[in-house]
Amino acid sequence: MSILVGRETRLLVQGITGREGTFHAQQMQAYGTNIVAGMTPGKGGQTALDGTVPVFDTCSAAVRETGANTTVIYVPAAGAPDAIMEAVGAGITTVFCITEHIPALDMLKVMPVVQAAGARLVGPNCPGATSPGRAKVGIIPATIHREGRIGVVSRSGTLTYEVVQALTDAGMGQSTCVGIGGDPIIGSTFIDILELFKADPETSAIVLIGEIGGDAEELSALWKTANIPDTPMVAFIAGRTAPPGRRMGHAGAIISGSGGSAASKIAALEAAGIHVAESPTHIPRLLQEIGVRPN
Amino acid sequence: MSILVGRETRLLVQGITGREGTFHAQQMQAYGTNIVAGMTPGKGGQTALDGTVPVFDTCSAAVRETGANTTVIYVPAAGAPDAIMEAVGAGITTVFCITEHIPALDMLKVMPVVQAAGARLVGPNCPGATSPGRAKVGIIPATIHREGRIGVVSRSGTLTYEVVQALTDAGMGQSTCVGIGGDPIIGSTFIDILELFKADPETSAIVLIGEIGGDAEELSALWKTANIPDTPMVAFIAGRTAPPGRRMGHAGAIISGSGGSAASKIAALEAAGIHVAESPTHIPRLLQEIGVRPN
Amino acid sequence: MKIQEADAKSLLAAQGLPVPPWTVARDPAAARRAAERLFAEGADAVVIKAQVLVGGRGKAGGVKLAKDAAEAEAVASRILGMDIKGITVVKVLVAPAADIVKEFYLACVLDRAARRVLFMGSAEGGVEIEQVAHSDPDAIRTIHAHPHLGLLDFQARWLGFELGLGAHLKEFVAIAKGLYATMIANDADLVEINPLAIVRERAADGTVSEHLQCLDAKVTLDDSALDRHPGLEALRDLDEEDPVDVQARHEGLSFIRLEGDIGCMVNGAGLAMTTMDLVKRAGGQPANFLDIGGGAKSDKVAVAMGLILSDPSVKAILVNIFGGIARGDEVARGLVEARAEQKRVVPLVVRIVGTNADLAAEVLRGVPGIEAASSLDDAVEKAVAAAKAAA
Amino acid sequence: MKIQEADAKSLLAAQGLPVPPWTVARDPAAARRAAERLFAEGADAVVIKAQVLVGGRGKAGGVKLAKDAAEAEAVASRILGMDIKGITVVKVLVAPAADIVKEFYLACVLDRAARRVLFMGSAEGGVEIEQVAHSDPDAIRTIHAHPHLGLLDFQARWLGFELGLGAHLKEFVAIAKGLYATMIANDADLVEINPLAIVRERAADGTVSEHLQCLDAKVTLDDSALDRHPGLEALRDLDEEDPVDVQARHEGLSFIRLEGDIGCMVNGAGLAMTTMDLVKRAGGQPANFLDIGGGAKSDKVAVAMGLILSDPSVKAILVNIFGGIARGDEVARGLVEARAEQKRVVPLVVRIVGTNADLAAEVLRGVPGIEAASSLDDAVEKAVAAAKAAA
Repeated sequence: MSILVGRETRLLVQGITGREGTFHAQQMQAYGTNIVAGMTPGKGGQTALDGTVPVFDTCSAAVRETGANTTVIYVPAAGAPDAIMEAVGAGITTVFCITEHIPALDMLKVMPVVQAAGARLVGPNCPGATSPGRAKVGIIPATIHREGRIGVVSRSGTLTYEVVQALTDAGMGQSTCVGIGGDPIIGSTFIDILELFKADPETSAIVLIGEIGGDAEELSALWKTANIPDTPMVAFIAGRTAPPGRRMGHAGAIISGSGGSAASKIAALEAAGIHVAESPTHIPRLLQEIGVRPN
Repeated sequence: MSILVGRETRLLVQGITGREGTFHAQQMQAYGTNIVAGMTPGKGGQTALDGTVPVFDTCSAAVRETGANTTVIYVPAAGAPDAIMEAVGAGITTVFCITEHIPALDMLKVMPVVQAAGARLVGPNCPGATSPGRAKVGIIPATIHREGRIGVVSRSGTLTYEVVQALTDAGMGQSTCVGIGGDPIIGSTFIDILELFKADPETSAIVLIGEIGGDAEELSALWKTANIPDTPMVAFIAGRTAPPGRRMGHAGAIISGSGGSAASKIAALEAAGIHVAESPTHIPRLLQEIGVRPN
Repeated sequence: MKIQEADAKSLLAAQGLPVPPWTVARDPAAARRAAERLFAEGADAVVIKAQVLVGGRGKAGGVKLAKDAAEAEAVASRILGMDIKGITVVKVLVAPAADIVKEFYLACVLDRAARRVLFMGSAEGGVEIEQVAHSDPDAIRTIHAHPHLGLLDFQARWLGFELGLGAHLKEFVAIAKGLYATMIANDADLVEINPLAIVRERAADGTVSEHLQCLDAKVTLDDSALDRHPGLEALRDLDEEDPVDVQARHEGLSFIRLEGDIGCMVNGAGLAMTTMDLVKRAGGQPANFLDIGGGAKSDKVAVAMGLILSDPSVKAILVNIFGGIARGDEVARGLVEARAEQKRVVPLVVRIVGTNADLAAEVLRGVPGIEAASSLDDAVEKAVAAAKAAA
Repeated sequence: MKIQEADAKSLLAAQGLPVPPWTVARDPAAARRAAERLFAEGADAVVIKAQVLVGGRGKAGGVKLAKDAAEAEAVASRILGMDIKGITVVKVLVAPAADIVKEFYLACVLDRAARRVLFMGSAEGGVEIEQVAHSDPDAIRTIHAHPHLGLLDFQARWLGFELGLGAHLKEFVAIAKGLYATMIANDADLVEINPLAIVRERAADGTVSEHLQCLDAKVTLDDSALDRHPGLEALRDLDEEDPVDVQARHEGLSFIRLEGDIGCMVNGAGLAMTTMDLVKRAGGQPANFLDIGGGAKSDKVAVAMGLILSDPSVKAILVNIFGGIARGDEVARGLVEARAEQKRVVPLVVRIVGTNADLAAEVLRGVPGIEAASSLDDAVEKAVAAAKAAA
């Protein structure tokens, strides 16, 4: 098993002929991800990745011809909302949108279309997901992973790499690592991913990497108490020292009034019995303290 | 039992303070329909029907205060789409829209909102529904009915009355009589209503009254064969002699090209074993021929 | 409401769609002047097209090319006055003849069953879509617009690729979205471009390029929405409308003149059609379809009677009213008033049931020339007999 | 992006919302002239409001009434130059003082969790909504706009009735829908009117009437959407922006100046925050938040270094790069280039891991003044120590 991506993933790459799309498609394929199709309007009939992957003009043609069930989107912000809707319209059920700087109101319009199609969107502005040893979709570096049973979910990009590297260095492998993105409007929340981990028999502990802004961490804490009280879980929150009212890079990372502060999040997580690490490098030790062993 | 309306109906009347709304609310109440609330923005706090029915400014207040579960809309075309969305937004699950001349593109926008709310819309531009002896919602004259076991569904208004009167005159009572309306875009199709009749233990025969235009009768014939092959069913189709390309009153009643002709509908119905009457007055006799007895 | 090609083109052009220039001419001299302008602007030929609201004008000889202005005048004078399916041609459209590389069909239409706007495209343009649907259904590609977001970019691209318009994709996407915009802006039921064509254009410097152009257009408007588009009422072509239809519309009556001799006055569209059907079944010929609507008052009934009697072939009138919202006594009073005022007296068979039918019977009792009928079948038989007797 | 009250009012007025007239004055004389015009037009008093992008200007004394033009000038000269939460007031808004009957709060805002636009209204206007949320949460009424159809009429009516605005319902519905239109037209994250007020107006003939007016407005724009609204970039208030922030934005860097002495250069917002947090935890004080972004090239790194060093309080710099899209050697080269060009030399602690970390190590090997660090904790400790040593 694993969640979101795995051996059953048949991946379409939207924007495969662009600079980003080409580079990351190579990386994903090299990792062993089963890339079955690329898509760029007007480049249908060409091939990508040294002739191994057919390119289509439309998602529906790509799905029809290759049975793609998952897509990853590397198209610019102006076209990304349409790309998401095209993917779900073609019957793709798992969509990763890597694109950043998509206007929030565009995402408000896209979400009901995704939901009506019964699809799952991860992102936008997310690094994707890797199930170590199985498949990697997105832009997470391949080298940081180790196969194992810890599920990692994060709103961040490089901070996730830092944490995953720390886990791997400590011999603590991962089932799946998921970056959900730092934008205000995202397709999958912490809780959406936690639900998947709950249902995954190969995930036995969870690391949640949050940051200031919004209340996703607080809601996750409540959800953990109600749904997976016995699952070992450790968290990290970035932005303990961030000043209020300033957007810390991510559009979502802003403390407004009393809402969204690291203190509020840490208090909620600890109240749910989730240990909160003070540094990413402390996470492996905290996991060991609650009984999670290296593998 | 019965379908759509009955003793369990708790009716809200939207536009109760208008001329049409007042008149028909009186008629419905006189029939025994349980009218629990009226609604007209700006008239909240007043009462209607000689002080027996409270009037509210909003549907949500009406539902909260009275537990209304059904609504009938008598507001002008410009406000009717909004009235439908307000009703379903307030949690009402059965909506009858009597209003005529609602632009079709407005209805296209409204329908997904109705569906997302899990509600059922009958109409617009429909006469409503009566479950004889139980409740009457809409504008169908009270006098034509008789309690019984025949379900009547129709795209028409006065033609329905003609048919129902003929049934009543022949001693053949009805479970529920439903007018779905003659507009091109309507909330409930023949098949939607047939499904309800199928599930209603008190409906044992069905009369379907169609007319030229569209393919609803053809689809109903196919549905009957697949779903209720043994239910006695008689049909009538108006417009056998209508010239092609002219709109016969109803916006939906138009033969375009080879589509929508009475001949096509009659052929499909007969192929499904449904007898098609040549005159409304023949319907009782055809019903008796297939074993439906007066009650 | 149907509108003429020229008006349809105006609506498309207003949404930014590429429509070649055109002029409407009501006489051959005006057609000649229009042609002269087009030849002066570099046209190699012009096309003269009858402006009628019925299909099949090409087959009927209502669309012709002309190589010079004199020929344009001659062609126009042949087309003007022509009868096409009962309509006399009173105006022609004059446009440059396009150098067509390939023709396509593109339309958006209200899809009742799906409750969506349906886009239909075909690489077999220039012919009736019903014909393509019959001979080669697979040639028609369809997609539903999103009910709230409209035709999405990817849907437009998909349709373009399916039609083999990959080389003109950007133009095609703009046109397809423009079709939807035209539909929404005007509350249309149908917006059709046939043909949508790749045309070859030679620039002043001699370079040749290919573009998509909307060479013919058909738009049907939603009558229920005309109120909120006051400007569109002006596009109603009174040239082709029976003055009786115009009057009926102004009175809020739904009236269609037919070929027979039995005038029909009914409340409700379904019942009105049924009454016509029964007249025919009984061996009579209905002279009209007439739905006087739900809450018809006596004055409306009198107007309706006038409309029916304006047709000299009417030999008898059948009134069939099932009172619901409509009150029988109101209708009866209207009939008596109308009878009192009318010049021409034809037999009147009246059947009124439902709300206030008893009061109606009282009003009608003893009025000369009015024959009461009990049942619908009875009324139809009496009307048919009366018409035959009067013939 | 935050914009000033006056600009927010312009955006509202462009959507047809009722906003009283205003003038922005950058000196007391201009404020006096604006006040003179308003008094000539019949104002009984004017209000002078500091234009700053921080909240709480009222409490800080930045909003005052004036009864005549001379007082307006005096008030303006007191407010101009005032320091409000670290911002020096350089302009004031002059508007007629309204005769307020009752104040309300109305806003639409992006609701992340619900993925909808949330409308919030309260009959307790004129105060901070957070305060109302704390003291009397039931006083705030909320409703989500439809994600595709926007704020529906019935939703606007509902909100109006809930706020007790039944007597002004039509006005309220227009304003609420105008708020949504303002949000959509400008890709705003927040459109707030506080207070929305019933104001009493005396007409020339002495009759008194009551209307709704938008007396104050706050709009926040979505930075990700500024590209498609070229006109809105002009609303960015450079008066209140640190020139370093402006430069960072032009370079596509996410930079926030803080109070400390340890400059931070990190790739990724979450990791940049974490680095700051760890510096503080180790006893140091970060001088900035700086995210150089995903695919930073060497020239961008050099610019980032310049930004950090433009702050004279910076005593040491911590570079923390986790190569993914970013390639470690590119960053390393940028650091070496920057070091070569910079005038001021401060200790540089560098930790580069991930993609091409080995190449980066080679580039940095032997460059003077650069201290390599292996782990994040190690890098932070070294940077804090370096800053303390330099202090």
